[in-house]
Amino acid sequence: MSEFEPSILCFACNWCSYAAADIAGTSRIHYPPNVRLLRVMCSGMVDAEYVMKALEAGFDGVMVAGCHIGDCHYISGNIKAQEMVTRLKKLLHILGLEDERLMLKWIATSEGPIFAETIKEYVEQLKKLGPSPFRKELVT
Amino acid sequence: MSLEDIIQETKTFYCLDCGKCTGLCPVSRYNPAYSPRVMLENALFGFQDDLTYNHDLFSCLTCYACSSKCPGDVDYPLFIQKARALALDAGQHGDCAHSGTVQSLARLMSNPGVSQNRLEWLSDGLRISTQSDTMFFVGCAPYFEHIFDFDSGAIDAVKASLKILNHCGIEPVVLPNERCCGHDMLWTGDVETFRRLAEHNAAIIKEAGVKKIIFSCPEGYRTFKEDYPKYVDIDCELQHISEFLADRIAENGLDFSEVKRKVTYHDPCRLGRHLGIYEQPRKVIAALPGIELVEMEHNKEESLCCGTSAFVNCDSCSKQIRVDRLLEAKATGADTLITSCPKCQIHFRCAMTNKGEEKGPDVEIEVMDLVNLVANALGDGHNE
Amino acid sequence: MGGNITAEALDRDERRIGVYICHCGLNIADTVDVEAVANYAGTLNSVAVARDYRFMCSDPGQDLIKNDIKELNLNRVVVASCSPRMHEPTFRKACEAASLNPYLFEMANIREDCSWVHDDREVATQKAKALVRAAVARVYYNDPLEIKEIPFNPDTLVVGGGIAGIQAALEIADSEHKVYLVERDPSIGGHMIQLDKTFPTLDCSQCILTPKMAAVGAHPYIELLSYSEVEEVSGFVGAFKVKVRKKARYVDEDKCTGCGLCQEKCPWTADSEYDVGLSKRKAIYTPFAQAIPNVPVIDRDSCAYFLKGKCRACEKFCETGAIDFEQVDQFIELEVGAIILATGYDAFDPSTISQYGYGIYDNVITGLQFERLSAATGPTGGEIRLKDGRKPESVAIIHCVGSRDQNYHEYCSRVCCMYGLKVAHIVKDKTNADVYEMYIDMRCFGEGYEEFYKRVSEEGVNFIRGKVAKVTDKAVSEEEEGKLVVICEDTLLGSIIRVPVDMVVLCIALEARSDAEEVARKFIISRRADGFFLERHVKLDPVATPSDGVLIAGCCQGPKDIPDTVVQASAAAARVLAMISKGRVTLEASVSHVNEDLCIGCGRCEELCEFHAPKVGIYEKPMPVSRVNEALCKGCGACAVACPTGAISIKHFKPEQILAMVDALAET
Amino acid sequence: MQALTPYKDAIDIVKEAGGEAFEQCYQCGLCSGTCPWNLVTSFIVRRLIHQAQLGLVDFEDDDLWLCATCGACVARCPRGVEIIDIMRAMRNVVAEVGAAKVPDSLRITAKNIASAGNPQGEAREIRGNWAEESKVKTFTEGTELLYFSCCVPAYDPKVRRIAQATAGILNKAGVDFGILGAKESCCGESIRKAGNESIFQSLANSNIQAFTESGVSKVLVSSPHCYHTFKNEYPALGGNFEVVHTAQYLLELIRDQKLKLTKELNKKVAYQDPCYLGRHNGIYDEPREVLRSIPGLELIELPDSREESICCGGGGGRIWIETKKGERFSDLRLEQAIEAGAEILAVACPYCMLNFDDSVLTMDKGEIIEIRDISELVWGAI
Repeated sequence: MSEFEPSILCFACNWCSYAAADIAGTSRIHYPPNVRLLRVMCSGMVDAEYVMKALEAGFDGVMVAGCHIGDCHYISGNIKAQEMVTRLKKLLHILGLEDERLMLKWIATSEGPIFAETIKEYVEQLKKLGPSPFRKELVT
Repeated sequence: MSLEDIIQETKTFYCLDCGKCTGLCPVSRYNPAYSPRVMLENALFGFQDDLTYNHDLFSCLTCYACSSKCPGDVDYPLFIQKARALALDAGQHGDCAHSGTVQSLARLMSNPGVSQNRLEWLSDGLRISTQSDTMFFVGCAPYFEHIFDFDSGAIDAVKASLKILNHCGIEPVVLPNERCCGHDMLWTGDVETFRRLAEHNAAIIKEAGVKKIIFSCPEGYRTFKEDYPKYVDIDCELQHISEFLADRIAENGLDFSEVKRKVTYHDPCRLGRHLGIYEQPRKVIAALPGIELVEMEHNKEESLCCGTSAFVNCDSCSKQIRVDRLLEAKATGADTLITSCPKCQIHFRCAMTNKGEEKGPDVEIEVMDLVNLVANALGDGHNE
Repeated sequence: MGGNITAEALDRDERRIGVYICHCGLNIADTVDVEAVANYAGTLNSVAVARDYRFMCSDPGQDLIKNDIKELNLNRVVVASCSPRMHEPTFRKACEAASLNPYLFEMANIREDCSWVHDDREVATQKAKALVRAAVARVYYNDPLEIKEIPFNPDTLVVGGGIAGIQAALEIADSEHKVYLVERDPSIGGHMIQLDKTFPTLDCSQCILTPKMAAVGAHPYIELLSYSEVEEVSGFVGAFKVKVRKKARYVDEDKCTGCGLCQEKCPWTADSEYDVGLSKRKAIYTPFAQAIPNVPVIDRDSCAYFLKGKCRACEKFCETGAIDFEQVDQFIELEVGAIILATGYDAFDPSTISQYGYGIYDNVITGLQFERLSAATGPTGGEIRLKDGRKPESVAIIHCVGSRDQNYHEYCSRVCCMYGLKVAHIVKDKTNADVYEMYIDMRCFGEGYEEFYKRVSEEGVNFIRGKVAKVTDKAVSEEEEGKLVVICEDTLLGSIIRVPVDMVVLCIALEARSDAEEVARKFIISRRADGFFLERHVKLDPVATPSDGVLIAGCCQGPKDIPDTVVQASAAAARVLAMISKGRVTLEASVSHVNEDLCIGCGRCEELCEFHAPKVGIYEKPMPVSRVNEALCKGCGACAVACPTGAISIKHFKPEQILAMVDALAET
Repeated sequence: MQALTPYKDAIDIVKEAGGEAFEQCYQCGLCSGTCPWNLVTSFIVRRLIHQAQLGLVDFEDDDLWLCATCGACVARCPRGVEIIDIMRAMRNVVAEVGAAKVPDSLRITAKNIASAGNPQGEAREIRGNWAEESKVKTFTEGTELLYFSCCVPAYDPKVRRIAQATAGILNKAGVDFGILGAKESCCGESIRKAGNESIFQSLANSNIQAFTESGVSKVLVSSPHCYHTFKNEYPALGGNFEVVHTAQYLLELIRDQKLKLTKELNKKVAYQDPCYLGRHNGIYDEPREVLRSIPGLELIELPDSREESICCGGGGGRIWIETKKGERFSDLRLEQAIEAGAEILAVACPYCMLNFDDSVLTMDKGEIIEIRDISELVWGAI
């Protein structure tokens, strides 16, 4: 059996993390193909609904990536994202989901290498954790 | 299930087109475009798309105000329940409130791989066991604690219920991997998820070997009592905690401290019109020394719905229904509005969280679950 | 609300999507099997045509899209190529040229997100398919959006009357557009009017600034509101409403002739702000002789009439009856299209660094105080003097006081090295004293700055590399008696030295205004961690802020010298003039939208919006509901997340669009 | 000319030993200018850090052992460089990697601590002997407070009076306390600063084990050095105890009126801020409050007090290294105290007590000024 390859959905803020992914691209910094980027205008735009739907859809990990605190293009969107993630994590904990499956990360525009590194690390972390209990193929 | 089957099952063809339902419908009062009668008519004419693609299909509160007075004995809420399943097949769904969290949780919970941490609230000397014949069904309260940006009070009601049971010498079984009862799934047309949840619950309850299940949530109670039998086998006695309390008080009385409150009681639709339990909660309240119970203009069979059901289509109409009900409660002069349903409590409390500058009418009143009222009167100050 | 069939239900079979996969030469095609992706795209729901092409962004590539839109009746377009941050505007324009609303276009990034970061061709092709699938799923739900424009109010507000504000105001006013210049002090001039000579050319600060101040005072297109502060700001770019508090001067500006008799007769004094405490001014005063406007103010805190109810000497002597003790603050409402903030800086208070002895030893002074000593208009008439009137025989100049130090400010203040050198030059020039500069690094980066450093070195100034540890008056040897001893390590010698001097000049840092936070909140802009106002982009947009129409110039954005300040002020003015010249503001189309049927008027959106876009009110319905002012909305989506009922969605980022992508990306 | 051939391993070793902070240094020299050594001789702190940056550390250099870890430079450093950590790391390279020779006196002390659990090399069994006449019980499960006297008062007859005064006060106030006697080991703070990390680790583990086994939850200490390591360093090793210094505890007893200070002391008293109580832990007011509570006592401030206080010279292992006459900070400080008119110099640290007692003796100032621990002064006022 081949090694388990986790799938990751990353909601990336247009102004920083998505731009950082672009930088990783233009700098040809390779990272695992397990991640799918979904561009949003602000991490504060990511609704708990989107994260839960991503988990329902079978993603093994969901990442919300925004600007560093203080750098938000919309002043405080990232703080709101942080609040959403904190609250949602509590729910997911009760549901028995491992904390790591929802990750909040601040990545600035210039941090292309950090973006790539983050994805690498996250893939490793999720490999250790194994498939999400909500993965489609597990549902009978 | 086809539209034809639904018409048969809910006896829609008995509809006399009298419009009594629309006259009684709390939604129609604020949303004149919505009419149960027209809904039925469209169904009878076979206009399936007019039914399934109608956004207002999800506005019905399934409160039974209509059917309780229907001269043709049409089961309109059941018709809505089935029609929603049809709509869902066509990719139509209502507008889920609170980011659809409640629905997502139920779907995720229906997964067999789930192993929850749902008992972390247990503390404060609350006693449960694995041996008892009696089980307490916790429901979604542990989740409710973290869904809303206001205090839902749901987990407090669960704690109060356990305190009451402990006080009565019962250390109930509380299951660590209990699932959502599926009520909201069933009533929003997701029958498949509902079935899976019911199967999970039936299996773990069977494994626990209990003989009786007590509920503080009328939705769970109704679902187990009326809906589960169509899908699974639950061989247990089922009781709402207000029934349990009324029995206890009648048998040997309970020692209550004085409660200096003037209260009014809101009948939850599931407990009231769905299951006909009106008197037990009132008897429990009456047993509290010093308390004064006043009735709202609409009470018991005529009671008004709290305004939202299954966390869908919570809209301006829903808000108006809630505001009206709260104003009605305030008009009695009561200082506390007692209900016996965590959802009613959530919807009322939500209606009071106005953060804008324009707040609308003043609807502030203390809203409390019956079990909290009782637990506080049991005196050892646990929930005070 | 009501029994209508949703629009989507009616036309859901009428989507005709065109999908274009770009090779980007070999940039994509090398790693991704573009043909396979195009073939795959052709099988997706509602896709009418799917093609691959070498360079989609080229003219023939764009023509391909335009032709297909016309010939194949496409009503949605997806291009899979590079990052949307790169070419989204290009393809949107192409769609628009073919009469397709630009918001019906969607982009899949298969270059930066895929071909450039993966090397396994099979895996990359798989991922590219997923990205295309998601873009197709999303575009299905895209709505055409109306691009709205509103007229731009050509009047401008400039806040702050230092060199930045003056420069910006004059540039705009010279093009015959109205400028309101609000200054909180009694006169414009800012910090620059306090300076003596300016580095590196040593031209006299006042000589170059006062003509500009006079031009402001006399300009027919500038309305100067001195001794005034902005109270409230509302509205949005093109149509701001500003409430200004005009503080009571207790002097009628229309009657006052500026004769100065009142100041002469006033018996009460206070420390002069202009001379940084080195001299006294009267309770009724103009801060300095060339003040604009030349109308005094009464300082309530030192006026005997306001303190004790007696005196009114000024009133007695004023021939025009301009003194008015009954005057109260006035509020003025302004309407402007753009705002330039030029609120300047505060000078760092060195008394917090106790070991430097500022405030303890008389002859430890700040650079700003030195400016006053050295200026002809200052308390000594331009003579460099110690407190006791003696000429200093030796002077130490300490660099980086409060800057480059994480205990105070971590940043470099940028101007201190140069003004330190200037102080050294002036001391040499006027007193021929021994001068020691204690520095960590010399930062002389501007035009003529290094040359000035060389010139000052040639004048015999001693440079000691080391951060000063202590200034003390405790002598340990005879030559230290009666002197201030500056102790530091000369890091180039590698030994501790004690330098006895008569005077110590502290090169204090420039710091953010103490009320910068309040100002930022008022104008809805952000601040950096160091407290200065945050520009929209540190390199490419250094004058704009996150609030459209609010621009920043000068030291309020960070320490800078006069040339840089003037450049930034001119840039801000140019930005304003460009907006005025266009005459309209294009509003963000992807903004928040409230479904009033679903809204319960709870006000969560109103409470959290940083831009004050939503407002709960009673409009057509009997119950309160929220409405969004689209001109204020930036489309950040925070309100939609907070909305408990799902009544709010962001146009172009609707839940259907995002959830369609989530599902499409999850499929394997 | 010296060729820049960085000894890369040295950089790594110093980093590994906890000295990575040197990377932030921008060589301004403020540390040198602030260092009290430059009041008496020359010690260019900056140069050592630069050497560490370049991997050119001369481990044979005696300068490595000068730093008294007083923290004055760290408090001021514009880049927040943890200079003490760098010193500790470089000493560690000498002491444990063997890059050079450890000064003799320090080597003997380290051996004593490692074998006997105290720097004096005295027998463990007699650690609690000081307490015999003070009627102090052995700490057992349930005792409220552990009194940890520090090795100096425990073994040094000249300084024993600190522990005895403290025990007397506690008895008088009716505090339920005890000592662990032979089970106690040196806290290890100073030997760690002298570079002996592994000795520190074993001392700390031994103390944590002894405290935990005996059920200790709160520890009273006489030495700011014990205070510092118990409070800030032991938690990382799993030792979480509530720690109070006598200065804090005495103030608490006085405020709670468990102690009544009635006897007057009509003297001018100056207070020496111990580095590890003051700069390292921010405790400046409590000892002064305690002194002010003594009737008749006039508290005077020395120049360079509180954050600016000059070290006695005994930190960082210097207490075990002979300092040449003329280079002792305590001599300078004593002169400052005498000049300020103090009749008593109050201290709150056994090391300060040792150094100042020595200065009084060697400078022959016994007639003019005496050195007293604050516990002694309080004991005398009851």
